[in-house]
Amino acid sequence: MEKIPSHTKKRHFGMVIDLDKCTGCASCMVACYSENNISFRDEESVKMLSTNWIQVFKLTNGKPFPDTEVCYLPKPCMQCDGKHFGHSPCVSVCPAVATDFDYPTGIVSQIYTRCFGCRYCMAACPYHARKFNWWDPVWPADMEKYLSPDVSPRMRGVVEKCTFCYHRFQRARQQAYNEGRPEDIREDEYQTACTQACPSNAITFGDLDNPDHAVYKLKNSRYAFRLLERLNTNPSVYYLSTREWVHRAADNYLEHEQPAFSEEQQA
Amino acid sequence: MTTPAIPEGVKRCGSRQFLLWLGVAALVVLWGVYAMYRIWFYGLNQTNMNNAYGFALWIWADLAVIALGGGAFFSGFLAYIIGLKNVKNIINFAVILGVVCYTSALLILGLDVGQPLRGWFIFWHANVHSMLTEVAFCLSVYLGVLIIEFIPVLLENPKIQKVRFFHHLSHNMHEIMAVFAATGVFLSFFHQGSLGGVPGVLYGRPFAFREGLFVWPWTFFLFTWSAAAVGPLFTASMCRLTEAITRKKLVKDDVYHLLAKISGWMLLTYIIAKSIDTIYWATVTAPSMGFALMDFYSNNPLYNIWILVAEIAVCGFLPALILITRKGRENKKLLFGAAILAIIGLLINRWVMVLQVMAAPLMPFQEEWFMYSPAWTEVATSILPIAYGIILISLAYRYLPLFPQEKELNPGN
Amino acid sequence: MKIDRRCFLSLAGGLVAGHLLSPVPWKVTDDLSIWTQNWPWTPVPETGPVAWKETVCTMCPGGCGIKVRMIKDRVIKIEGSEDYPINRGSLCPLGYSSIQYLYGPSRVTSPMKRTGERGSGKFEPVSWDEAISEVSGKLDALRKNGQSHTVACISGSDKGTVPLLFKRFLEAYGSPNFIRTPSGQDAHETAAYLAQGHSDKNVGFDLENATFILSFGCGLLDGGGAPGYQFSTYSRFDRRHTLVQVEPRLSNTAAKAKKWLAAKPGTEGALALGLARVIIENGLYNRNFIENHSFGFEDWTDDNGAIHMGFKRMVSEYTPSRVAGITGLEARQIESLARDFARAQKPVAVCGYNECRAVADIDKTLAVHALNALVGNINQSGGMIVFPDPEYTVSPVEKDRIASTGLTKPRADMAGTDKYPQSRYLLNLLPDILMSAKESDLPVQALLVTGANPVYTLEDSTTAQAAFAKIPFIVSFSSFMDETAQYADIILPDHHFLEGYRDVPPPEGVGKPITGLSKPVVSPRYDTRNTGDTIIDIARKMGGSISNSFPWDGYEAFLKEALKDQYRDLSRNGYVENVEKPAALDVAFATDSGKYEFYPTRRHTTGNGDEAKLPGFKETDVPGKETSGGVILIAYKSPRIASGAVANPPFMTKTIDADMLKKEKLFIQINPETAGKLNLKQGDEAVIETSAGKASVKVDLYDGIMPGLAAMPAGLGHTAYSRYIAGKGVNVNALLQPVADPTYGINKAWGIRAQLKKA
Amino acid sequence: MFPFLYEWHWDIGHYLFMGALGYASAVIGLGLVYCIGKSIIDTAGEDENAGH
Repeated sequence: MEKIPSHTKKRHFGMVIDLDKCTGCASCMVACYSENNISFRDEESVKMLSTNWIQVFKLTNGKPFPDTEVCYLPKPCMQCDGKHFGHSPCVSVCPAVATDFDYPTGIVSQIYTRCFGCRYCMAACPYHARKFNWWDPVWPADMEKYLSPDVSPRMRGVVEKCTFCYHRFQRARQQAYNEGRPEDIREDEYQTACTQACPSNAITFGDLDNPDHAVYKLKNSRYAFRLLERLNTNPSVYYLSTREWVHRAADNYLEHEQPAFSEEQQA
Repeated sequence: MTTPAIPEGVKRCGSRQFLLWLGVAALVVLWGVYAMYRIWFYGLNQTNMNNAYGFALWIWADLAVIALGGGAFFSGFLAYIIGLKNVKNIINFAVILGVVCYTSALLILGLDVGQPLRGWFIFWHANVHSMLTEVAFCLSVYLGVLIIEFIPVLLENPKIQKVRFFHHLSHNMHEIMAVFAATGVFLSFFHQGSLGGVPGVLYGRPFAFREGLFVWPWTFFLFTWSAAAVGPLFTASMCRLTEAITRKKLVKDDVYHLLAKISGWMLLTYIIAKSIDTIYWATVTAPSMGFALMDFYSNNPLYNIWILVAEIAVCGFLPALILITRKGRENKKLLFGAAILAIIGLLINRWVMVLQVMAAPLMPFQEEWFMYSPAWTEVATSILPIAYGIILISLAYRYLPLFPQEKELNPGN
Repeated sequence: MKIDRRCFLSLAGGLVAGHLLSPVPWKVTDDLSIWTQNWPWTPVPETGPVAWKETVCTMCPGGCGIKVRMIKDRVIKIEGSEDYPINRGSLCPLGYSSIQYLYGPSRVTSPMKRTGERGSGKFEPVSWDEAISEVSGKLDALRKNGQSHTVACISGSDKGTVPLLFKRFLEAYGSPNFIRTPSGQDAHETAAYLAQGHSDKNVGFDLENATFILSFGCGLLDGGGAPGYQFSTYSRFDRRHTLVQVEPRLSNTAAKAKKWLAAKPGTEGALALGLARVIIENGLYNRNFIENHSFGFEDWTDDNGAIHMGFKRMVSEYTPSRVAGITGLEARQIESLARDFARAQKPVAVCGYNECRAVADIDKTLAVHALNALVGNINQSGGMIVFPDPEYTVSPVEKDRIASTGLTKPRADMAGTDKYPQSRYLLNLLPDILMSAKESDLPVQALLVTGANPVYTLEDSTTAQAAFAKIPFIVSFSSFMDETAQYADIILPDHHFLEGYRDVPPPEGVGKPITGLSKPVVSPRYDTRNTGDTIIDIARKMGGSISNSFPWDGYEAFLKEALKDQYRDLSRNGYVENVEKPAALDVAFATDSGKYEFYPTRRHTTGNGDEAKLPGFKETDVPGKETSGGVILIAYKSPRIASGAVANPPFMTKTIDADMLKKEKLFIQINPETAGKLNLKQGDEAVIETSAGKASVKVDLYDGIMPGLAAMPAGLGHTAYSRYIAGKGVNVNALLQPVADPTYGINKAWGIRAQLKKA
Repeated sequence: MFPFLYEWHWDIGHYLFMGALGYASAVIGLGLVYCIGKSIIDTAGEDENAGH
């Protein structure tokens, strides 16, 4: 848990996902596999053994036919700020500083060559965002050819997770530096692969603290909420939905409690 | 001139019988070693763990053996710091049990991590904020202390005693054993606590999370306290088991009674604290995160509220009350019945604080509990320490004067 | 010196201490750390200069523009191209994972000759010369025997220059049997012919400019049709846009629709007529269009003086309450939907495309076209657009006597015969025809398969497999070892689309005729050849008039000649829009009346009278025996499963939810109510049996499916390709059975009766 | 673990943790050295005595 270096511009990258738009097509998942060299096996149907940095869930309102409603919910790593800024659930528990909260970007990093696979971070993460390499990754035939040099393939026995495509941030920062504007990374210069891939533009990505970025306004929408907000994990991923049952399905409530958002209030 | 390997004045079984006994245990060890081979060479896919169960049987086994091995530190504390002379009659046995438990814990940790060859990163790149770092450091240094405590006992072997240097070494170590023991107690207090901190700090896991004091969640103190309470009972029970197997009285009853009395009060205070903690957690901590108590005990095939009742009432208050009454602890059946209950209570506590934490679903749209049953590899490697313990204790019992009172209690030899 | 024990011990101790003090332990630890961080079997991707190349994806007919991220000669990533007018940046999961077909174990790496049983996958590599000689020799022998008409070609598309080459080859060779695989186009082409008089035109929907999309079961967001076009349209939706989905199952499209109307399957046509009635009754139709550009709206008198019923009178019987009874919807819902639709700024009603089965309900399709005509949106922005096939300028085919004779023979699939005079392709009939024919006069003696995987995709695939097994000689042009390739005698592998040139004809259903150009971004990785080149080579080898009809040096030369002026724009921009604007209404219709015919006068019918010609609602029979405790099985499309000619790549299979596939078992969706009746619980093992086949499945209870139905996703249950693709779930086509429309021959069955029992 | 490593910070957490750990290790280490040292001296003394 590094202290904030005073000379670096502080950003706080985050995501706003419009659940009213998400069609559940899984383009984000596939684009992420391709972007981040995520391995695959012939058997991927046991989801708790499958490596996905972003996973799209299907939620139903539980009503019988034909009043049933479905909502798709993509779940990347929430890049939690934690109880106090930087005290993410996973970062504080890693015994070997293999995962860290990057103060200049608000992104939770993961160093694969540092991780020795104790999986404490997985126990700490309420979102199951962290995945363990139970197997040696194998790319059959000549599939190693399509691996990207921007993201190192992981080895067996380490934990991996979504990094908000941090390598794209590095690329954008390098570009900005080369063009003589070291601190000025434009909104469109750094976008995650899933954001770009979403064919229905449900994902918006940017600096949550920058009023010029789209996410700044969206996260303050009355339809905005975060997943399991009551755990005080302080996620950097926001969701939008106009449906009350979706808000309710995103957090735990005691019987007498109500989510902050209600359709009646809106109407 | 030959020196007998077996200590003077005690009787041990014949070599053939002894080897047969060791052989049976060795078979179990071999099974475990084969599982170890599978795990180290093929990876953790050989287990039934998954991304929902980063922590599973092994972490439970770790927590359990360390808590039970806590008998060593607490007996040491009583014998060397408080100065209860009577406890010294069982301290050698407590130490060797501790060595077994702690080496087993390290072995299991070595299996559990995905990259054992990088295990030393936990020291080299330590994150001092992580409970696991604290565990790793204190645990390994404390294992050193345990070995130091064990060395003098080892040196008591008649053959080794013949070497003058070792004779002196054993004497000198005995002399300053209190210093080592004190350091051990200090280290133990922290790593037992940190093991409690491991689940307690998980604020993303409402079932495990506890508020606390400074950086330490209440589970920190509860784990230390419960290990101190139950550890000596485990030592006593194992000692009794050794007596039963060897068909010999090895320790006088007043040693058992003393340990039982102390443990009884420790257990009672612990279980009261645990109850207060549970009530506070169930009424304040968990509801603030949107969970009612019964959310953690319903809609699943295994974890129901009776587990909590069993842990606190049946395996907490009941044995505590038996042990604090003279009549209770002086009745052998009640004494060891209570000890076994207390041990079960401790095992349940460590189980739920690891596995139920993983099992409880957090996202309302994922109603299903994550259930898990260990693979044979996990079971084999978790049983391995028991067989290994049997071998080590058998060897120690045969060749070392573990029980100072043995000669006195078995004058016939 | 005597070495006693003490000396030995000191020596040993000294050695240990010495080592510990030396750098050895540190060095070993350091090396260990480096080694565990870089295990030699963990790949380290090579870095290098990055380049982006634009091309067009052909994994499905959707025709999306893509940009390919290259590092040296390696393809690293595929993304949607923002500037491409069809997908405008959107791309489906199949497009993203198409690199897994460029690389990977599914490729056919050289020409192959079968050595084992059909379907066993046993092949031996042969040279191109050898393979082509074998094919041309076989074809030559058939031709010399006067059996040229027994050669057939199955193609995934009949548009574009590669299908053009196959058609040309068959024409020069002397066979009428160019067969397109069944698709949504079949019904639309027929409807466009009947109502508008066009025999060679495409029907598309200008979804991107519509404000109200009424979809009769189109899987617009389920990955069918032109997914990139549909997703990009949806991504630009705002508050002013409305999508209404009519479907018995809460699909991804239905989940995103403003309104989901769960009409009983097979009754969509009745709903369309009910909506038409409300629109007409309330005077909400477009008067200009009806009065000036339509025929048969009102009752009319023919030349003989006979009075015929008009569309208006016909639909007057479809009152909301009656339609409610047919569809299971509420009358109120029907009325309000009709009003909302007719009053919308740019409404469009769509059907037929993007369904996972090519169900050709001609009446339903005509009724939906009529809805569009009523609101006057034909050839209007945001409406139903009819545009011609792309034109190719190539010299006429040189036909010898054998060719001329062969071409006059009836088609093997009976399309265009007296029985089905108005149909163009009827592949769905071919398996039964082959099965009932004697070996000696099998109507197909040799089969060429390109861009299609009929052994897998044809309904009742078990029969299809048996039928194909009878064909003496099969040639596959597939890039991948698919099920049909496994049935082939010779495989002449095509390039992956990232390795060769190919024009991409306008995707079906898209409201603008965009032709794209797929260009090589990498050099071919294996010993493969562009199918265009291969077919030219075969023709050349055959000599004579056939060879003369193929005077080009290769496919690229042919492509340039065929596309003429367009080629320059194509290679520069990557795409070209074939016509600027849809035809004006005055000249848009080629019917006898010159108008849009609500009463399709040309319609070939078996029955007599106005009822048979007008698109009234007729209940379609569901095949199979009706039994108590039975269900009706339907197939559904999932955006995470490629169900077309190309199988699901591993990346997409990885995205499939645990309630759809568990290990090798596929989940069948049923309503909890149905489950109660059948005594089934979530996750139960069950067996589903239809007249076509039987499969073991698991049960998934889903509130979003109509009680009485059971749904299975299309696209799983492959047996070929590689172990990353094969052996997952069940091929729903093996359980379905097509039912031929009596006048058009196309499949009209939307489901099949099935028995679902606990295993 | 050591100040020259990347993740080291001069903060109270490190002072306390590493301080306590160093203290415990030092006690154990010095204790061991004392025992071994004294035992060597004792043994040597014995040999001398025996020599007389």
